[in-house]
Amino acid sequence: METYLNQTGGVPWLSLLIFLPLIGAVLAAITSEGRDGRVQKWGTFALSLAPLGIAIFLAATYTGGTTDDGRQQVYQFGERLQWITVLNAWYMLGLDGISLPLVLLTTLMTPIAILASFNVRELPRYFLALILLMETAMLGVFLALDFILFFIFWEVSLIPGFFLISSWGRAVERRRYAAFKFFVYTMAGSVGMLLAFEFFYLATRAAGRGTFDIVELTRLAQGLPVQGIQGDLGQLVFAYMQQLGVVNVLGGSANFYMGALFLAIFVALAVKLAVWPFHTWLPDAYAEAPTPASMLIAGVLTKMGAFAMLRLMLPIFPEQMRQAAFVLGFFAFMSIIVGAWVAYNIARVPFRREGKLNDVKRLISYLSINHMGYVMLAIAAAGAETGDLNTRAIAINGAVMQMFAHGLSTSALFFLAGSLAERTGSYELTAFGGLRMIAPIFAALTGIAMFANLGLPGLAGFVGEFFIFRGTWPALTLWTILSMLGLVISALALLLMFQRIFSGPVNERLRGLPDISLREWSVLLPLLALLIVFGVYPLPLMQIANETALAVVRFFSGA
Amino acid sequence: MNLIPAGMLPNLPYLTFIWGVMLLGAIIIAFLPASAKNAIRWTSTVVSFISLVLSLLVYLAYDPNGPTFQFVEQANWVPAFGISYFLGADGISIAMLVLNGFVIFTGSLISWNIENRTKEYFVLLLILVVGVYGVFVSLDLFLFFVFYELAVLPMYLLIGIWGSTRKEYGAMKLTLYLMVGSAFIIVGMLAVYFGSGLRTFNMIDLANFRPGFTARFQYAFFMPMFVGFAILAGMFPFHTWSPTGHVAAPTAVSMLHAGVLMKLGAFGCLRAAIWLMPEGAQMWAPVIITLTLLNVVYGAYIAMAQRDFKYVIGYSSVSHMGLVVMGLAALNSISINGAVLQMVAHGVMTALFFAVVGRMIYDRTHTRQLPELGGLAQVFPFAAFLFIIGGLSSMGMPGTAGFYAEFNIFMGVWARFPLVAILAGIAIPITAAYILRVIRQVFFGEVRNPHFWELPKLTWQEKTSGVILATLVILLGIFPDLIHPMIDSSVAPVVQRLDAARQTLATVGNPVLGEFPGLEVQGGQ
Amino acid sequence: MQFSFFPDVLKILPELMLTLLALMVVIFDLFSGDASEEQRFADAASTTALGLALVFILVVLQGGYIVNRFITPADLDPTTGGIGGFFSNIFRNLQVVTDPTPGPNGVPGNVLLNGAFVIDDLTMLSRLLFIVAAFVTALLTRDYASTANPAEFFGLLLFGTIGMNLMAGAGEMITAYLALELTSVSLYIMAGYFKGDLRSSEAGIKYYIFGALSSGVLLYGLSLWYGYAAYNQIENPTTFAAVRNVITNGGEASNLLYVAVVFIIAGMGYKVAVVPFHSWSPDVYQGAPTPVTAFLSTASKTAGFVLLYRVLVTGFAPMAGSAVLSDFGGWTSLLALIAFVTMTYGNLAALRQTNTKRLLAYSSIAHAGFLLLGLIATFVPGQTEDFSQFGVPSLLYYLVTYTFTNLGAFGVLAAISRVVGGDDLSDLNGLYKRNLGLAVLMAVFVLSLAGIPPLSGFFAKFMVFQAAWESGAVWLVVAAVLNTVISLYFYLRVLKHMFMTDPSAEARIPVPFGTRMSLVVSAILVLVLGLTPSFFLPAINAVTQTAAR
Amino acid sequence: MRSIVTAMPLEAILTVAAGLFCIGLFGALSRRNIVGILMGVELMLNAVNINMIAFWRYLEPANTSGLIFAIIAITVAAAEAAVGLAMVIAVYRTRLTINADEVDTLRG
Repeated sequence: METYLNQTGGVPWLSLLIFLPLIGAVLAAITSEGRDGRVQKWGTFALSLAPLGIAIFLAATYTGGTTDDGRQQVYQFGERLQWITVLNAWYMLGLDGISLPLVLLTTLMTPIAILASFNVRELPRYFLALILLMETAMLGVFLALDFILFFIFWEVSLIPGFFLISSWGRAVERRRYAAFKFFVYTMAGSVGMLLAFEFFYLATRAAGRGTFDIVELTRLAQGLPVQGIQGDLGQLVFAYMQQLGVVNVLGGSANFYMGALFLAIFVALAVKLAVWPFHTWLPDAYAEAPTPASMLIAGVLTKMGAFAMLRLMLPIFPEQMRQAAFVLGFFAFMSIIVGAWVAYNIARVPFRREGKLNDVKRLISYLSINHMGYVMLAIAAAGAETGDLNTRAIAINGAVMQMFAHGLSTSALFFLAGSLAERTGSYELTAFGGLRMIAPIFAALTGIAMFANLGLPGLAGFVGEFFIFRGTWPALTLWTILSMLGLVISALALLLMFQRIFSGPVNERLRGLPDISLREWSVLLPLLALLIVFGVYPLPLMQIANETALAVVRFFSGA
Repeated sequence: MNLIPAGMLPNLPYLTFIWGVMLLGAIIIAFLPASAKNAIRWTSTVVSFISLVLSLLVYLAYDPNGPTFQFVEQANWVPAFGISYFLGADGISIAMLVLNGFVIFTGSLISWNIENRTKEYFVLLLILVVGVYGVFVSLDLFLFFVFYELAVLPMYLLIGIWGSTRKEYGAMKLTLYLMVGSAFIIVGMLAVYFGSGLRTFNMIDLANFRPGFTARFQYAFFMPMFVGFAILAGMFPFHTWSPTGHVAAPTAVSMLHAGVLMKLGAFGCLRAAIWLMPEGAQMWAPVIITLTLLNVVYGAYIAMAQRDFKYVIGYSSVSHMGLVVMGLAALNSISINGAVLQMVAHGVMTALFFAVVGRMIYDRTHTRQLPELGGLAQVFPFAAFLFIIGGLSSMGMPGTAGFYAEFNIFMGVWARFPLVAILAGIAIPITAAYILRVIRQVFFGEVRNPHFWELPKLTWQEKTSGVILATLVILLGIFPDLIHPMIDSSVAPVVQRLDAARQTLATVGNPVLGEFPGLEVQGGQ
Repeated sequence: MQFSFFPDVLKILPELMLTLLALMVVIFDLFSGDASEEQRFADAASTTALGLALVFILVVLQGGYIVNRFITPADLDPTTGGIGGFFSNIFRNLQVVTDPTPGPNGVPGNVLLNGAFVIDDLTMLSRLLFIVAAFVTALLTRDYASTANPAEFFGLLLFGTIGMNLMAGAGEMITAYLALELTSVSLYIMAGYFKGDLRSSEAGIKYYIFGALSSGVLLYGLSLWYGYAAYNQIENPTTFAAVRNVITNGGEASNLLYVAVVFIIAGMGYKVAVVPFHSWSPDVYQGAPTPVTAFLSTASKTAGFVLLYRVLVTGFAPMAGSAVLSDFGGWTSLLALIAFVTMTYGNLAALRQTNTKRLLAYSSIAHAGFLLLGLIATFVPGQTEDFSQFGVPSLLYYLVTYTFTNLGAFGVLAAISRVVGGDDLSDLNGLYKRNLGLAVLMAVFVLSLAGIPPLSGFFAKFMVFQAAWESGAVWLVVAAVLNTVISLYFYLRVLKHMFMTDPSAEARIPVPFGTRMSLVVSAILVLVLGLTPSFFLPAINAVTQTAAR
Repeated sequence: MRSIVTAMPLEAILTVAAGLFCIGLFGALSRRNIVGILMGVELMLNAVNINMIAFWRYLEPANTSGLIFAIIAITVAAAEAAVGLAMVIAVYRTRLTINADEVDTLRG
């Protein structure tokens, strides 16, 4: 029956992938800190290369594949162990085309973030341990196929985020507030998802065998056969509601209850993805986080939301997605416009108010919201009714690509902003000017990252955005057209930012700043190189994602 | 777990040994000279360790597929009144035994710094534990009650003598509240004794006799019994003793109290009230669950407003124990499982909390006011680490024991009182908020007081107990299978009775509130 | 009038021995020559204690507590000869085997003097209690303080004991009255014995005034009762059982009887200090010398309860009624109301006491309320001849427990005030530092009074509740249970003063050997009674079996 | 001979006794002087004695119980009064008062 999980008989690669960083984290935390934690720094860096190696190996040997007439993607390198017998929860991992690019991104970003944290002076061993812990959590989310397991990693990812922000962030008072908001906000959001899955469990339990298996739940939702449980997920939910007597009180249909559950899960994921209007935690968190943490959180952590939409929402609630696509498109559009507009204003209006408003990192954060809006738009389009199979698959491909590219470019931008602040001690846009003259290479690299971010053709960002718009056009034409505006505004925002920092009269205080250092090179080089490589030749990544995307989409069409 | 197959263990009265060894310890200490403080401490630690090992042994040898109650010991005590010395353990008791074993062992270690009247302290502590162990394994209601009282009373002296901050008030309030509870319990016991016509306190007989208690009887006497125990579990509105008591109590006592003693209440609710009077439970469930909802949300909310470190933890206990009772009151298999799991989880994590707050922080800094603390993570990184682990469990972070338990409770409550589950969900972010606030104020930021740097380092006893408890928090969160199947197998018969009672009640009708459609749903087992 | 001299004398042998002992104590003192007052005091106390111990053994043997339980009939077979046979004859001759067949007036057990005195298990058990109480009191007094005319004090103690024994066995009005007066007069004098002490003489006079008043009331009740009996023209009209039989055999229960029972309860109510006849007790308890208080609060109260039991259960059984709320009527409901008021008042009043003896006095009042529960529960409601399984045993068990516990508590106080000179709660401050053992003993007694398991006080309360519940007085049980909680507050306050406050002086409090022994023995009994009630229950249950017929 | 039994109903005697009892009780409760209280008590006891004798004489003159009861009550009352007066003297010696209100060191 479990043909969709291709179990590895031999090496548990995925477990290794997940737990190697955890081991590293423990080692880093418990070993004594030598001279400014050099041992830990190099050690964790070296160790973080191992998951990268494994990820590359997995990518290279990944074969894909589908069953059930192509409607069910096969998870490769699967592992399945009995875990919680009473609740029938399993330790179940698997890799598919959607998770593989994100796994690659995570394992890639981690060593880079570690490199970026070489200049952390306060208790570097804990800092590094938290970075590695975060990697574990994120990989776990991408690879888990059982809801409880998934949820554990999902929530655990908050812990390192919280401590990184609250203990190593910028201004003492604001960073605490930001961390607090980040944590409570996302945690409160998850409650709905938890309740929803508990409900699925209860419903399937009433139908024979309770399950937390994500794949089984998606199969049930698709009407694919699952051992021991009869019927369609929506019907099971409705039947259970009837059994409880809720239907007598509230009335409604299967669709109604599935809609409620959909809503609960959507809120959880939207908070994580920072979709308007659930985005308010994000600018605070990003802006206050220390640079390496910003890189990881912006680069990977928020992608968990989009990933979960692809993994949970699309397959489990096809009907609801279809109905809500337009509204979701609206949310996406609002994210795009609001993100871009706020960013633009930050760049445009100098001295507007003392404090946070004209802050480089806030600007980049709002642009993140904007970019995640595209991903959201793509997902909404993939769920929409109109449009043929391929267009929707293209939208998903675009989303995956966008996530990957945005992860690279935004973390490059954050890193550059951090380096800048390190030199000048300020994130204020107005504190700079004419830096191009003083640090030309720095300016050039910032330019590349910036253009990749705003989606200049030839850079990876473009590929993602192109596929997204290509995919969303038929289904959500209105929002696609309106969202194009966002492209313009965000481009303006970035360009203005570039101008304020690098052009104009040279700020005398900045004279004599060093140009880019070797360490900064080592961080930026892989990021920018990959942005260019995938901008020019996105095929390997696309191929991986495509097959899964098609399978996901086939669910909807029932083909 | 049944890792030790039947027949491998010699047939001995293990359950008696478990509490007996503690009593023996108390007696030995009573005969040691008061000046031999280290000998006293070691004695206490060693006997606690022996009892821990014994309870682990029982845990390993328990066969979930065997009869519900194993390791049964039965002897006449007062046959004229149907009172017997009747011990037996099911999965729930064993989970509690092991929990208690760990908490008292670590509590012994944590009490190492008691210099004032060491001997009396340990004697009382061990007597208290005798009572706690006894309750968990008693199958005779009278014996149950005797042990119960034995566990409650030493608290008075322990808090009153070795406590801090309005200790006499706290001790008195606690004792009187719990005694009010006992009064209810006595009424319930007598009712059961005469109501059954059996003239016996044997709980198994009382549970299984035919035709069983009438619905009217259960309607009248379920509540006294339940509330009597629930007071100890800190049920709203009888919870106010708990924060004051916790604040006043010395560390190890807080650990034991919040960690184990409050569970006695919940355990009693399950064993004496729900098990014996399932129909009564079904009738009163909506009322109880509404009260516990207040517990959970109000407790969390009040915890948020506290400035005293221990008060935060105290109110958080109220909130978490509210979840336990809520799980019990939802009366289905998942929720009761969850309640038992939460007892264990909360026991471990709250013991950890108090070990950190009371022993590692308060005993050194002599202040528990949040604004006066700060930056302690730099001074005591290990304490901060432990507290964070506990805090994560408390806020229900997945991967910790607290999450798994709450997960079950919410799922169970969801299946029967969806509205309550949703409303109680509010407490989750509130909990996260106050725990994070405490972590931030106490452990992070600038070191508020330079004299903190001169405080003594953590001792090995503190570290050991901290590590043990923190490990348990994580271990139980990641491998709930360690205890869950065992608990599940023992909850099943209770739930069977409850379901049957629900069937009966459907024909009789619920005299309490009639049908309560908004709150309770019909299905959901 | 059948009177067979030898067997009957044997049956009241303990009383005779006690009389002899009292005379001995007094006479020996006359020949003490020029010994110091302390010496005389100690001698008298020792003689008394020794004598009481011997009488105790005698009663134990007579009661069959040893012979019936631990020696099988085979051991006692005289034909087997040897030592066993030799002693068995002695045992046999001494032992008062409870006669299972009812006596001439339907009274169970061995009835002497036409029903004037009853020897059944209740009498035997009460005798034991009184003798132990007197023994402990003697030991405590020996260590307490000496006074002029020491021998008379112990003489009075012994006469008081004799009076109590007679009270316990009284089957007839005149005996009851005489026994009561014998007890009371001895106790009046004992309470005021320390003439130099203002409080002592004040306590004496107060006790006397209230006592005299109450015996007047009681006597008036008895006279009416007698009038009823006389009206019905029965043989032995003053015997309880005879009067009872009139009604049982179809006689009419006239209103006169109801008036009589109210007066009797009122008169006896003074004796056992129940509200509203309690007001003497705190003053007397506080003022009297502590060992006397111990004796007063235990033996005297027990005797009062046993007599009340005899009068009400034997004499007024058909008018028992019930304490069930919906079915009020009869003396049971009157007692139920009194019980409720008594325990509530006693406990509430005890809350604000600052003097330990006063506190214990109020606690004694409250305990009288609990004891009444046992009395109320004698009958299964509606069936006056059907004795409850729990009623009498619970009453007796409570009395036994209460006696030992209160003796202990007052004993500790005596030991403390001997050194400290006062008995306020603040005098207990920091007792743990001054004498840990004493503090622990006091804690045991106080907690037993509070009813904390596994001490016997708990079991006693539980049995009383059980009994009352069975008789249907659920409301009373609930009230009593809640009262227990209230009482805990002041009991814990005693603990607080002993363990949680700093002492005002550091000096160790020495405890003389006699006091120590009696306290330790009491404490052990309190614990053992609580842990293994089964061991004592057969003796107590035997009482029901006889009384039930 | 017109015996007393026919001349006067039992009820009349009982009423007199009851009245006497009440007067005694009232006196005992209301008097402040201890000797006065004792006198009240004596009145009560005498009321009892009248009762006893009346019952005996009217209802069972053949028996002796009532008579004996009364005699014993008188005897005991005398003994009791002796003890009481002795104690009054003891109090008077230390306090120079026999007013019950002033004997009040024991309060609480």
